[in-house]
Amino acid sequence: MKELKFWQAINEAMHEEFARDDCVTLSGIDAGTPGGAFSASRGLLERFGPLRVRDTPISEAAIAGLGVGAAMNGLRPIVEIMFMDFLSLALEQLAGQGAKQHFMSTGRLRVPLTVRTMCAAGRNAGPQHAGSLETWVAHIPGLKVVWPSTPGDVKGLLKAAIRDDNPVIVIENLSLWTAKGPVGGEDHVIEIGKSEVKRAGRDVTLVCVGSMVQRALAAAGELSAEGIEVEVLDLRTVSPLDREGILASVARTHRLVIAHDAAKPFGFGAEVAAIVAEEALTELDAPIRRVTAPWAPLGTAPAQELAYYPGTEDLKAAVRSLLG
Amino acid sequence: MKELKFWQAINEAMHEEFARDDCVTLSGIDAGTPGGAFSASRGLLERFGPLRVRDTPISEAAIAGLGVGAAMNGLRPIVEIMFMDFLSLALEQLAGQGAKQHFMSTGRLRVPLTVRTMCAAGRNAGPQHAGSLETWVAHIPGLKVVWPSTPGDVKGLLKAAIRDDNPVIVIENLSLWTAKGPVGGEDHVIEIGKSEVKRAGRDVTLVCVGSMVQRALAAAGELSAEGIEVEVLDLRTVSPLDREGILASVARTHRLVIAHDAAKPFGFGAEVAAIVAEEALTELDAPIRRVTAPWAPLGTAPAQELAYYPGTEDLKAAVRSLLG
Amino acid sequence: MNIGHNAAPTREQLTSLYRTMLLIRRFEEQAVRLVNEQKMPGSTHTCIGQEAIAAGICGALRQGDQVLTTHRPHGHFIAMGVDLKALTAELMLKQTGINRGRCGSMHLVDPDHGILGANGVVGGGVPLAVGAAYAAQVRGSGQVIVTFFGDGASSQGGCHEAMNLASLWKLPVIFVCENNGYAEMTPSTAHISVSNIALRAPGYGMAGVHVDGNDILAISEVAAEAVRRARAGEGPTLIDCETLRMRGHFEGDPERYRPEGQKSEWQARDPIARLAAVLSKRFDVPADELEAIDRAATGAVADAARLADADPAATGRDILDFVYAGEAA
Amino acid sequence: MNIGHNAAPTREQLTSLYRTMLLIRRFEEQAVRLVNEQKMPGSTHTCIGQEAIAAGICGALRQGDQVLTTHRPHGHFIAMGVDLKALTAELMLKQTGINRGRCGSMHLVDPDHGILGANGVVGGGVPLAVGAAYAAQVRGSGQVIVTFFGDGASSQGGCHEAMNLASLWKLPVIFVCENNGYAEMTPSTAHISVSNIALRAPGYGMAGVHVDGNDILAISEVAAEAVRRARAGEGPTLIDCETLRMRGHFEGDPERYRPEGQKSEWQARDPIARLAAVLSKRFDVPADELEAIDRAATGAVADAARLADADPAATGRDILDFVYAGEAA
Ligand SMILES: Cc1ncc(C[n+]2csc(CCOP(=O)(O)OP(=O)(O)O)c2C)c(N)n1
Ligand SMILES: Cc1ncc(C[n+]2csc(CCOP(=O)(O)OP(=O)(O)O)c2C)c(N)n1
Ligand SMILES: [Mg+2]
Ligand SMILES: [Mg+2]
Repeated sequence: MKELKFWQAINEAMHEEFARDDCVTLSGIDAGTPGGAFSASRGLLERFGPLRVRDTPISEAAIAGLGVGAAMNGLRPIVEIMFMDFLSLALEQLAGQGAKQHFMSTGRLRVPLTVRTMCAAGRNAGPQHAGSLETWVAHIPGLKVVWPSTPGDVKGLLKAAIRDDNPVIVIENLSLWTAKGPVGGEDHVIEIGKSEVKRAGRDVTLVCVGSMVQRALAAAGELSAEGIEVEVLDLRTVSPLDREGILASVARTHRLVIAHDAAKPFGFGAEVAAIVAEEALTELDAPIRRVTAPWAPLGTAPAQELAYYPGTEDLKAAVRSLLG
Repeated sequence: MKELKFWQAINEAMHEEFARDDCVTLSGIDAGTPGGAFSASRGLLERFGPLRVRDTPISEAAIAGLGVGAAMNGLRPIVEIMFMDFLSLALEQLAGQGAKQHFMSTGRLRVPLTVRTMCAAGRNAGPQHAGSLETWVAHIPGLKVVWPSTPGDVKGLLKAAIRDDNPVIVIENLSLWTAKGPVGGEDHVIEIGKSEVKRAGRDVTLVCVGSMVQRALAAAGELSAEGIEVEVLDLRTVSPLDREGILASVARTHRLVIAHDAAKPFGFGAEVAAIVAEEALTELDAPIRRVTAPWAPLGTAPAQELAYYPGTEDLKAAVRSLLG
Repeated sequence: MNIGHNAAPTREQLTSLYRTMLLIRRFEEQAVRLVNEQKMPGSTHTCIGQEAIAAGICGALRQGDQVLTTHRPHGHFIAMGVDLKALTAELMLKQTGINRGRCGSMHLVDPDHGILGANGVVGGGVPLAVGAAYAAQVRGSGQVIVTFFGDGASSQGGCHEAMNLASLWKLPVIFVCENNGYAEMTPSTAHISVSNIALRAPGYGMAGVHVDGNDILAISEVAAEAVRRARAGEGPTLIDCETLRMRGHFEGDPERYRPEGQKSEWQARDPIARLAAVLSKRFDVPADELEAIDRAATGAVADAARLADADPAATGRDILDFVYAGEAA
Repeated sequence: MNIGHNAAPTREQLTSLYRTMLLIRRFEEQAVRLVNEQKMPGSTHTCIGQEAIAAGICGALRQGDQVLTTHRPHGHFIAMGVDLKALTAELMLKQTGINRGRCGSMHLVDPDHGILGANGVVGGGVPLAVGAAYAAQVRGSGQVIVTFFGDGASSQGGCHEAMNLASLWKLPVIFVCENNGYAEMTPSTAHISVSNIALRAPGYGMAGVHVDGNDILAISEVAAEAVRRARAGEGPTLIDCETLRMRGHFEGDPERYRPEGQKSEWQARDPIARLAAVLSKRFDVPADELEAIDRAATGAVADAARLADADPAATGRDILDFVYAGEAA
C-alpha cells in the first residue's frame, strides 16, 4: 500500500470525494487560495474551482451555519473550524441547529455535513488554542464525532464522514501532521462507530483515540518488555462510542485504563468507564483508571505542556498500578 | 423559617446581595424594566437603578463577555442567559475567555461572575428550548456549576455564586418556579462543591440534581413503602463534583443509581460512575445504573416530553433492578 | 405570484395578497382562542398586524425558493401555502401535525413547502439561510432564499457574520427584518442602536431598504426588486419592515410595557384595512367580494381547527425516530 | 501623554511617540531574530509597519485606562509601558515572563500596566472590553477602555454584538480596527464586505473614523477626540486604521499571497520614517537626536533579551496554580 503523511491523506480523501460527487464543497479560513493554513486542501481550488472551494471570513458561527444550511439545500459540504477551541463559536449552529434538523423535520431534511477541526495539543499553542473539547459535541444526539490516529484512518474516516448523511465532526491532530503511514485507495471507507484494536494484549485494555494512540502503542511496546501485554483499543469514533468493542476488550483483559488529553471530568474516559461499570462490572479485576490532562487550562511553555498531557510514562504507571 | 417560592428566593437573594455590595449588577434580556421574563428580578431596577440593573440586546456572546469583562474591571456582575440551550452562543466568552483569565494572568485578574440560566424541561418548550446542557460548562476548568433543587438551596447557592471570586453558572429549573419551601436569612450561603443527603437510606444511593431531586424523593417515598430505603443525594454542585459525598454515600449503600435529564453519554452520570469505578469499585454490590433522557432531541408534545424525561417510575424500576 | 419591478400590480395580484393576509389574520385570531382554550400547549407567538410582510415577501417568490423564519412563523407558513389543517394540528401538538407534534409553533418546519424552518433560537436561521443560498449558487438552482428575523434578532452575532458572508459571495438571499417595535418586553430603542436595520446595509456593501411594513404595495415592490437582484446574481438585500406587533409577545403576555394609545394609533395603519381600501377605491372591488374572501378565510381556518381537533394527540411512541438519517426510523 | 483635540502636538509629544514607535520596531525586529534562533517557541505575530497605531492610540490614554488586544500584541504592550525584560522573557517562555511562560506571545496579559490581555481567539477581547467599559461606567471610574482588533476579527459575531451594546449604553470604549490588509493568508477584500470598517459605525449609531494608520499625527488626533468623547460620556468610537502588515502573518510565513511591489510601495509610507521627517523638517530635531533615540531603543530591547535569555525556562511544576481564585496557589 502507498505511504502518505497524515495531511496528505486528508488531502487525498478530499480530492477523491470532490471528484466522486459534485455536491462536495469546502469552506474555511484560508481553505481556498492558500490551500489551507496547514496545506490540507492543496490543489482543490485549482482543480474544482472557486465556487466549490472557498475562503471564508473569520466567522465560525456563519461557517458552521453555512455548512448546515448548504447541506439542507442539497450540498454535501465540508467546512473547517480551524482549531477545536473555536467550536465554542460554532456550537449553536452545530448542536442547536444542525443536529436537530433531521429530527424536527421528521426525516424530511438531512444534514450531510462534515466539519473538519484541528487539535493543536503539543505544539506550544497555549491556553486558547490547544483544547481537547470533543465532549462539547460528543454529548449531542444528532452529531457524530470521529478522531483518527493514522494517515490510513484519517483517509477512511474522513471519506466516511463526507458520505454520511449526518453532521460528522472530524478531529485532526496537528501533532500527527507529518506522521507517515499506509493509506488505502478510493474505496477505503472506515465505518463510523467502530473501534479498532491497534495492538492486542491479554492483561490490560488501554482505550484511547487520535494522537494518544501513538503514546499508548509506545507504552504497550515498553511494557511488553516487562511481560505486561496491553491491548490498545483505538476508539476511532468518540460519538457514538463502540460499546461492543469496548466490552469485548474488557472481557478479554478484565482491566481498563482510559487515556485522553481532555480534562478528566466529563471527558470520554468517564463515558467509557460508566459503560463498563453498568454493563461489565463483574468482568473487572481492578478499579478503572483514567489518565488525563489535569483540571487546569494549558500553559504555553514546553515544560508546561509536557507536564500537562499524559505521556508514555503516565500510561505505563497507570497500567502497572492495576497489576500491582 | 420563612416560606418562599423558588423564584422569590432567587429574587430575595439578589436583593440582599445588591444591598450588601455595590459592585453587584444584573444584565440580561428583559432583566430590568420588565423585572425578568419570569419575574425573578422584580424590584431590582426600582431599588438599585438603571446603571446596575439593565436590559440587554439579544446578544448572548456579548452578555457573557459583558459579565466577564466587567468582572475583570472590578464589578461582581450577574448576567442572564435566558435558557441553558443558549449557552452555546455564550460558550467562547465563558469557557474560552472567562474561565482562563485568572490562570493566564497568574492570579492578577479575577472573574467574580455569576451566570444565571434556566432549564425549561417539562414545559413543552420543544427541541431548542429545554436542553439540559450542564456538561458543556462542567467540563471546563475555571468554571463552577451549581444546580439548586429547592427555594432554600437556590437562595444559598445563588448567594454563594455571587460572592465567589470565580465564574459560577447557576442553573434554575423553570419547572420548580412556583415550588414553595423554607428559605434562610441574609447569611444563608451554601458552600459550592458540597452535596446534601436529601433523604437518608441504606439500600441504594440515588444521585441527582435540580428538579430531578423531587422525582427522586417521590420515588424514594414510594419505594420505602415496599421496604426499599433509597438515599437521595442532591449534588447541588455539578462542577466541581463532591467526590467525598458521593463516595461516602456509596460506602453506606453499596448500590448506585444516577439520574439526570441530560442525554446519557457524557452527562454527569458518567462522571459520577467513573469516580466510583475508580475509587470504590469494591464497595459496589451491583452494577451502576444511569437513568437519563434518551439519545435524541426532545419533542414538544406533552406525551413526548413525558416519554423523554426520566420519571418516578423509571427511577423506581432502576432502583429495584439493583436489588434483584 | 410575482409583481414585476415596475409593473403596477393587477387586481388579481392584490386580491390574492388580500386573501393571504386575511387567512393569516383569521388563523392567528383562531390561534389566540385555541391557546385560551388550552388546545395549544407551549408558547404561541402570533403575527397579527404583521401580515403584509409575510404575504408581500413570500408572494414575490416562486416554486423552489426557500424561506427560513422565526419563533413567530405562522404567517410565513401560510403565505408559503402550507396545509392549514396540518399546520393547525402541529400547533395543537397532534400526531397528524406537520412535524408529528414534535415542533409545535416555535420549531415548525416544512421543506415540502419551501420552509427550512421556524426557529426556537432568535437569529438561529439567518446563517442557515446563507448556507442554503450558497447551495443554490453552487448548484445553479436559481433559487432565492429568504430569511425573516426580528429587530431583536438583529443583535445576534450570527446575523452579522451571515450578512458579511452573503454580501462578499453575492449570494441569492434576502434578509427581511420584521422590525415590530419589541423583543419580548423590551422596546427596540432599548436593544438596537439604530432606528432601522437597513442602515446597516452600507456596512456590508449591501443593498438596504427601509419599508413601511404595513403597506403591502410597498413591500411587494421592494420584494420583487430584491428577488430580481438575487436571481440575477447581484447579491443580497437587507429589508427593514417597520411594523408593530399588535398582540403580546406570547399569548398571555400582560403587555404592561405598551405606551398609551400606541395600539389605536397603529390600528389606523392596519395592513389589511389599507389593502381593502385600495381594492375598493382603486380597483372597484365590491364590498361583498371582500366579504366573501373573509368568509372563506374564516371558514378555512375553522375547518382546519375542527379537523385537527379530532385528531389524536402526539404520543411518546416515536420519540426516537429520525435522530440520524440513514437509520431505520 | 494626551495630545489635545485641537492643540497642535508639541516637539516633546512627538519625540515621545517616536521613541515608542522605534522601541516597538526594534523589539519586533529582535523578535524575528529570536524566533529564527528558536528562542521563541509557539507562533509569534509581529506588528512591523503598524507601530503608529499602538503608539498613537495608547499615547492618548492616561493611567488607569485599559487596553485589550489581539494575537499581535507586542506593540500595544510596549506602548502601554510594560517592562521590556518581562515581556521578552514571556515570549521566550521563561519562568520570569509576565505570565510565567504560560501565555507566550499570543495570550499575554498584564493588568498592572492596564492590559487586560492579548487574545488567542480572534475577536475574543472585543466583548470583554465592553464589559470592562460597563464596569467603568457603573463605578464612575473615569476609565477609557480600548479594544484593538484586526480586519479579520471584524467578521466575528461578538464584535457586532459588542458594538451594538456599547453604542446603546454609551460606554467609554474605543474600537480600534487595525486594518492591515490580511487575515492570515487571505486579503481583506476576500473576507470583509466593506473597504473600511468605520463604514459600519452608522449602523450602530456610533461615531466612526477612517484614518491613515501610518500617520501618527492623524491617529493621535483621532485618538484624542475618541478618548474625549468616551470620557465625556458621549459613547464609543469606531476607528479604522488603514495600514499594511509588513511581515508574514507569523514568523515563517512564506507570504506567497503578496502582490508584487506591495511592500516597496508601503515602505514609502513607513510610519517611523514619516514621523522622523516631521520631526526634522517641522521641528528641526537634529539627526543625531533621532539617532540617539534609535540607539537607545536598540539597546533597551537588546538588554531585555540578554537578561531574559539568561533566565530559567518555565517549568512544569506550577501548572495547577491559579485555576480558581481564592484557592491556595
Ligand atoms: C438566542 C435566543 N435568546 C433568547 C431567546 C428568548 N426569546 C424568544 S423570542 C425573543 C424576542 C425576539 O424578538 P424579535 O427578534 O424582535 O422577534 P419578535 O418576537 O418581535 O417577532 C426572545 C428574547 C431565544 N429564543 N433565543
Ligand atoms: C476565532 C478564531 N478563528 C481563527 C483563528 C486563527 N487565526 C489566528 S490569527 C488569524 C487572522 C486574524 O486576522 P486579523 O483579525 O486581520 O488580524 P491580523 O493577524 O491581521 O493582525 C486567524 C484566522 C483564531 N485565532 N481565532
Ligand atoms: Mg421584535
Ligand atoms: Mg488583518
